[in-house]
Amino acid sequence: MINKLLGIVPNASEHGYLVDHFLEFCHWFMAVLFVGWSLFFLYTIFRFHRSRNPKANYHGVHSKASAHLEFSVVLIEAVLLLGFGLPLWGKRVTSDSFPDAGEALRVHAIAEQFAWNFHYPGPDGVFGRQSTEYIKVSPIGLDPNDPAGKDDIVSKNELHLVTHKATVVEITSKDVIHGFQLQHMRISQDAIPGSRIPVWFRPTVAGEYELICSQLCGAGHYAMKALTVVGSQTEFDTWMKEAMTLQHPELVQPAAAPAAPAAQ
Amino acid sequence: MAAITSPHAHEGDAHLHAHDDDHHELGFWQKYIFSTDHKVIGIQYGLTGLAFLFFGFCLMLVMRWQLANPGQAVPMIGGALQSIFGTAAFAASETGAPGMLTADGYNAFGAMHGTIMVFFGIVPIAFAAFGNFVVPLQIGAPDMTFPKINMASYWCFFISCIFMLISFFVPGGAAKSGWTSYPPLAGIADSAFLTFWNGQTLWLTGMVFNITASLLGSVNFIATIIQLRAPGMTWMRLPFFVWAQFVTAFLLLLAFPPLEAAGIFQLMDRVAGTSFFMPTGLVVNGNVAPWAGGGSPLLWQHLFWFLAHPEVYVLILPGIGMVAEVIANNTRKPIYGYKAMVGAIFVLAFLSFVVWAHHMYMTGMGAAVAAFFQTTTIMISIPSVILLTALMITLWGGSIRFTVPMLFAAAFLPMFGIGGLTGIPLAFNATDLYLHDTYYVIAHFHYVVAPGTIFAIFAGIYYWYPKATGRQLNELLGQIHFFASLIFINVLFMPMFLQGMAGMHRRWYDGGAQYEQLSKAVVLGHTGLEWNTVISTAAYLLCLAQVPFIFNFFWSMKFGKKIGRNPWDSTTVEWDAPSPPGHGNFDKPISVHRGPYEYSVPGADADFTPQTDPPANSKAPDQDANTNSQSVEKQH
Amino acid sequence: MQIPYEVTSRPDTGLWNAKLGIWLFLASEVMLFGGLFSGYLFLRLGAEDGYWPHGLLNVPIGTFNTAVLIASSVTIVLTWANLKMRNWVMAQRYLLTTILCGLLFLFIKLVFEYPEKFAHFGAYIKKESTAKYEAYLGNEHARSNGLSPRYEISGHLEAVEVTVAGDRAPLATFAEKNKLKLVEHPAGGEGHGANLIKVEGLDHKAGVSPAKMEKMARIPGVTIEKFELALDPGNADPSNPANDRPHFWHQHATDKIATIDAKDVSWASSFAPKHSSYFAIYFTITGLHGLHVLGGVIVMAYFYLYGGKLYRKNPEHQANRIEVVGLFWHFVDLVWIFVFPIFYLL
Amino acid sequence: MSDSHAPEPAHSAVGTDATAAAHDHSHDAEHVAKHIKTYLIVGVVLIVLTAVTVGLSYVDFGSHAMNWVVGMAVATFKVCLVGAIFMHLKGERPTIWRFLLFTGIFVVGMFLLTLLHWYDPIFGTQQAVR
Ligand code: HEA
Ligand code: HEA
Ligand code: CUA
Ligand SMILES: [Cu+2]
Repeated sequence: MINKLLGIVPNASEHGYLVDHFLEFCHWFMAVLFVGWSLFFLYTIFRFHRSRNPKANYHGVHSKASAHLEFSVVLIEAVLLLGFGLPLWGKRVTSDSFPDAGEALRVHAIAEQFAWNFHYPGPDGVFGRQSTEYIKVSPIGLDPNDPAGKDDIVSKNELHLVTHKATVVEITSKDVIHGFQLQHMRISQDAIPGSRIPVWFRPTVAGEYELICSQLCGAGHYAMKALTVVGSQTEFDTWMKEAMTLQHPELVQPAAAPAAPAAQ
Repeated sequence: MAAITSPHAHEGDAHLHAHDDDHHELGFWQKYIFSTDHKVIGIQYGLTGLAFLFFGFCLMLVMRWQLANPGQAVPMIGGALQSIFGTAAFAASETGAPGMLTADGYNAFGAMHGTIMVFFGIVPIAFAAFGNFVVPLQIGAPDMTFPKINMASYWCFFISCIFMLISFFVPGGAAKSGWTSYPPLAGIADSAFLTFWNGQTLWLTGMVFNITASLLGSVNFIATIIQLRAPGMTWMRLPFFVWAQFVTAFLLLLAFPPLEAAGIFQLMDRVAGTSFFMPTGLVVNGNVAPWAGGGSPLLWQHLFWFLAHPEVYVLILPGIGMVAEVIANNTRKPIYGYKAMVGAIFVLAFLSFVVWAHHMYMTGMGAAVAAFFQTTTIMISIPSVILLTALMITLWGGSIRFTVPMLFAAAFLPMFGIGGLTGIPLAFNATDLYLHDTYYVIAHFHYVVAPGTIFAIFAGIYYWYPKATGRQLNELLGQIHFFASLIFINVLFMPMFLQGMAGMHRRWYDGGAQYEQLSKAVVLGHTGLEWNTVISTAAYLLCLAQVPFIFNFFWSMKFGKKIGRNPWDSTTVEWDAPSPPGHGNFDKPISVHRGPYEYSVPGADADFTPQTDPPANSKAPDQDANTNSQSVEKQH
Repeated sequence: MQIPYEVTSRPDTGLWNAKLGIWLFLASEVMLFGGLFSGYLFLRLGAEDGYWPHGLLNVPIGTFNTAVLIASSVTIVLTWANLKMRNWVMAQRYLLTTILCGLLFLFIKLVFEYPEKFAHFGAYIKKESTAKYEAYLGNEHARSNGLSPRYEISGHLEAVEVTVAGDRAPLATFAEKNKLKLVEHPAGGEGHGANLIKVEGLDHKAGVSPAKMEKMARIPGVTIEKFELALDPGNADPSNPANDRPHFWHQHATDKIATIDAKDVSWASSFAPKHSSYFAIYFTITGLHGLHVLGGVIVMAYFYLYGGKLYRKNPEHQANRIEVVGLFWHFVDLVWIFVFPIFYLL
Repeated sequence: MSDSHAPEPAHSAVGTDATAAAHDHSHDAEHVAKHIKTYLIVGVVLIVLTAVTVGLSYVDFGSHAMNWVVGMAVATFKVCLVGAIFMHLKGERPTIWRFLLFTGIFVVGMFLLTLLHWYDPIFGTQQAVR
């Protein structure tokens, strides 16, 4: 409720509602504290204004109320931490939380100044080898001699996903640190050059979303976004096929061959 | 000066030290510029800091124009800005008007706003200026322990200021990788320009000087507080402000050096071509980058945040200290839970060294490490709650007089409350992944530093100005300044929470015009984008609200109401010195007989009993000083 | 005005000001070097197997320098003791010895250690090309003996072979200016036709200094194709078990020449800071340590030259000053005690 | 010890630094003279330990990590000697010990936490291409 009031963007992933609930909880907790404290504060500065209370009380408050209050703050924070904070993150990053290799759609996201490259393994399901040697040949340095890479798809600033299908995105960067943030999916992970870090989620709502670069990466940072298209498996397959025709016409069934020149 | 007997007369060595410089007037240079007097140095720090605070604000005003009106030239002063900062920062807009902030210019201004506000504005004022001016007076010392090092500290700081300022005018402009200077971005930034003569390298060099200045200062502060307390000034009789400064000095002393190390690493990366922060296989602009590789960009982040988290408490603790002084004085009663508060700041300081990675939640942190940092981060909010609660309960039963310092100090409480509370959703990994690097974070920390620390600083300025100048600031102008600032600063920062929730990210040159989702989300009748205009307008008005203050500040130096030693009927020792205090501070020996906040002592004649009043004249208990000091020696 | 407790101790804390001050300063120095050492650990543990070199520094010289610093630590504490006993002449002698030890330390570093590194050359072989250079890397041997793989070939850069696109004149001028010899490649060079030029030093001993090589590579049109190195013993005879562990005595480059294709190299340079994380952190830490030594020497020299006046007035004050600079000096020694094993030995 | 009272009478009587020093001095000098031998012995021990460190680094302790541990153990011992004897930490005032203790904790914390982060990444994180 508070979240809505504050204008949170709608959630479109399976785990996202957990994050939202948690955030909601935090906001209620903060609101209660703040309102309580403010009422006390306003009453006090009114009641003990010099004109109403000319002589201060040297001994001040003796009640234990503040200790109780502090204790309950500690308690609620402990609940937030142990009940939500720790388990939620555990469910995002540990080995048993990740979807099985066979089940998931796997994508590599390779950031650069100022664009996102997405790398799909293609029909064989194996990612081709990458090396900086081939960086002039392919934007992600795909090794042209590696058979596994012959059918790989590379798309720029366009990420296609399937509803209700677990997705693992492995995120890295070619140059500086970028941030992979899909706010509707409640997903965020820095793209750090030198390491390849996986995140996983399961989109639930079909639609088009904006992928935000969440780390300052230079002059073009503000405009470094990518389109995320979430659709059904068939829609995804159609797109995949189109991409295949464009990028690897030689691999596409002869039947489709006449279409290829038109597409180019 | 001959008449002024040091409180430590038994220590003075007539043969060695009774130098003639006490008898004849020092020259202008030694008195005002290269002075070793802590009060002069404090004022130097203060004026430099205020100037930078204002400068940092002006940078932000230009940026706010761009955020609200992307792509439009800054009106009126656009041409001037262009000729001052060059066309790299200010290009012509589409309509041809000169002075449109460029993306690089925006990033440079943003990075410098952060750097200047934190390291050249707040720390010099809240820590160095007030610490220098007030602490020795409050503990009854004649000066700092190392006056020459104190002077060196200021001049080191001054050099760092020069570096930062000239960096605006070198090819490519000032540093533009955020105040956090994350490599590899910072490592490759400006590398097309001369090795030394570029924004990022000058930033690093400036920071190394700034850090050195802070280290010299903090050694001095700690030594002064330990060694130069007047007779009878036991640990538990220290005003809370002194405690806050003591702890702050330790934070600076121990947290800054790792950043210095990191700064040296980054300088090596830029100047000697090393790859401390450069991983293997970097590709920049389609070319393999000229580094051997093998480094790690995360190393910088660890070393940076190892400083920068304690640094945020450096920003707030002196503020809380000043607020405590002002509140005690204006409620006319002792601070509630003094000992708990002292304990709380020690816990806060200790914990602040082990929470830094909460700024790095999105760097790929596993469950165990994340659990550790989430837990410590939540734990650190508890001492803050204790501090704020104690200050609020102090109000209860008081006889509150709303002088201008008190207005600012009172407003500090809820403002810091908002800032602190919104730190909580950031403290959890799972919620931070939604909020990270959005304007929610921007609003969070501005609430603690702007209406938080800046208000505390204003409270401090209005409170101690009479001691420094012998004159009081004008009340009416002060009230105008307060109410206008309070209103506009809230209109300025409150909508940022909404923007953040709606997905508006920080460091966006066009204020999010690129993003559909931001213009889709309507909050309280405005889209995320439209709030930009509201915020920017509030920022200009906030600037306007400072005019009465700036006028008051200079006008009152000459024409303010003259006051005596103790205009606020205060208990602490600094009010026993003349206003302004002379060289050597006190004109009579100081000895302390009671705690810092003996206001409205039952049975006393006045509603305040100064710490220096001998016990015979009052029925105030000369508390069990011996046991007191012993227990502190042990616990601290 | 007089600051209290400059010379005598404050009764309740038992400290005089400068002593407290220097210890606070040292605490911050601990954090500074702590930051540097944590950088070292981070880089070292993060380094891939085979990318952290061993035995590249000169151990006997390092050991000697360690002993020099330890000796100076003894002499500075004796300076202080003699001042306490009011024995000015002896104190001055010890102080002078300390200063000389400090200078000797710096001299050795700057004359025998650093320059040697800038003259040496090493090339990291790309992982996929290591098999080609097995004769120099000996990874078979390493694997069967459970040792880390080797990717670097190092030695004395004798010559480089370059190709020039277009005008050769700039290269010729460069060679003349830098005392280099251009030799047309005898065999014409496979795949490069007659275009391959060999650049040599005027004599065998000089070779091509790595710095000159880098400058040459920046001449427009010039591409480095091959490096010819006189190999270090470890690369000359990599499967000899005697070369499995670093040697105590410094080993000179052998006469065995290896030719390495530039396209197989991922990174090549002199042993300058930019060469690898190892040299980066080595030069940074030892450089900063050296600056501390220099700072200590300057302060001690000041006390040596101008301390007499203060001593006559208040000997205790002078003893305190020496104690303070002594504490700093011991700290510098203490840092070196860690630096020495982690860079030279382990 | 208490600092709550104005200067203790005994001290005030001493008067000046110079005389105070003189007073301390005779007592101090004897004290110091006794230590000179210790300093020399420690110096020799340190040099011997340096040789030992060098020697040990050529001994195979089974793994490189073990050599590390041994080397660091000797170095730490040397550092303790320097600290305790040369820097008079043995018997130093508690004030100094206290903040050195915290400094130590923070340094160790910085080492450990930084490394922990390095060794506890999100499941499946790899180093990218070399
Ligand atoms: C003075 C500065 C200051 C202070 C005190 C704090 C205090 C806190 N901060 Fe904040 N923080 C910053 C300055 C500060 N911060 C800055 C500058 C950044 C961004 C840096 C950057 O990325 O550029 C940041 C960022 C930041 C992040 C990273 C967010 C991100 O990048 O994604 C996190 C995450 O945990 C965080 C948490 C906290 C917490 C838990 C506290 C806690 O200590 C707060 C505890 C306080 C309370 C819980 C309030 C208690 C009091 C009351 C409730 C009384 C109420 C009174 C009335 C109503 C009258 N902060
Ligand atoms: C202490 C720190 C501090 C302070 C006080 C402020 C104060 C303000 N800040 Fe900022 N800010 C930062 C630290 C601070 N900031 C940091 C660290 C960042 C991140 C940078 C980055 O991304 O790297 C940031 C970023 C930041 C942004 C985000 C930019 C972006 O991400 O694109 C914005 C946007 O509105 C902003 C606005 C403001 C405003 C309007 C104020 C106002 O509150 C200013 C109010 C100022 C005054 C009221 C000045 C009063 C002074 C005087 C009156 C002087 C008088 C002089 C004499 C008497 C001589 N700040
Ligand atoms: Cu990429 Cu910001
Ligand atoms: Cu923080």
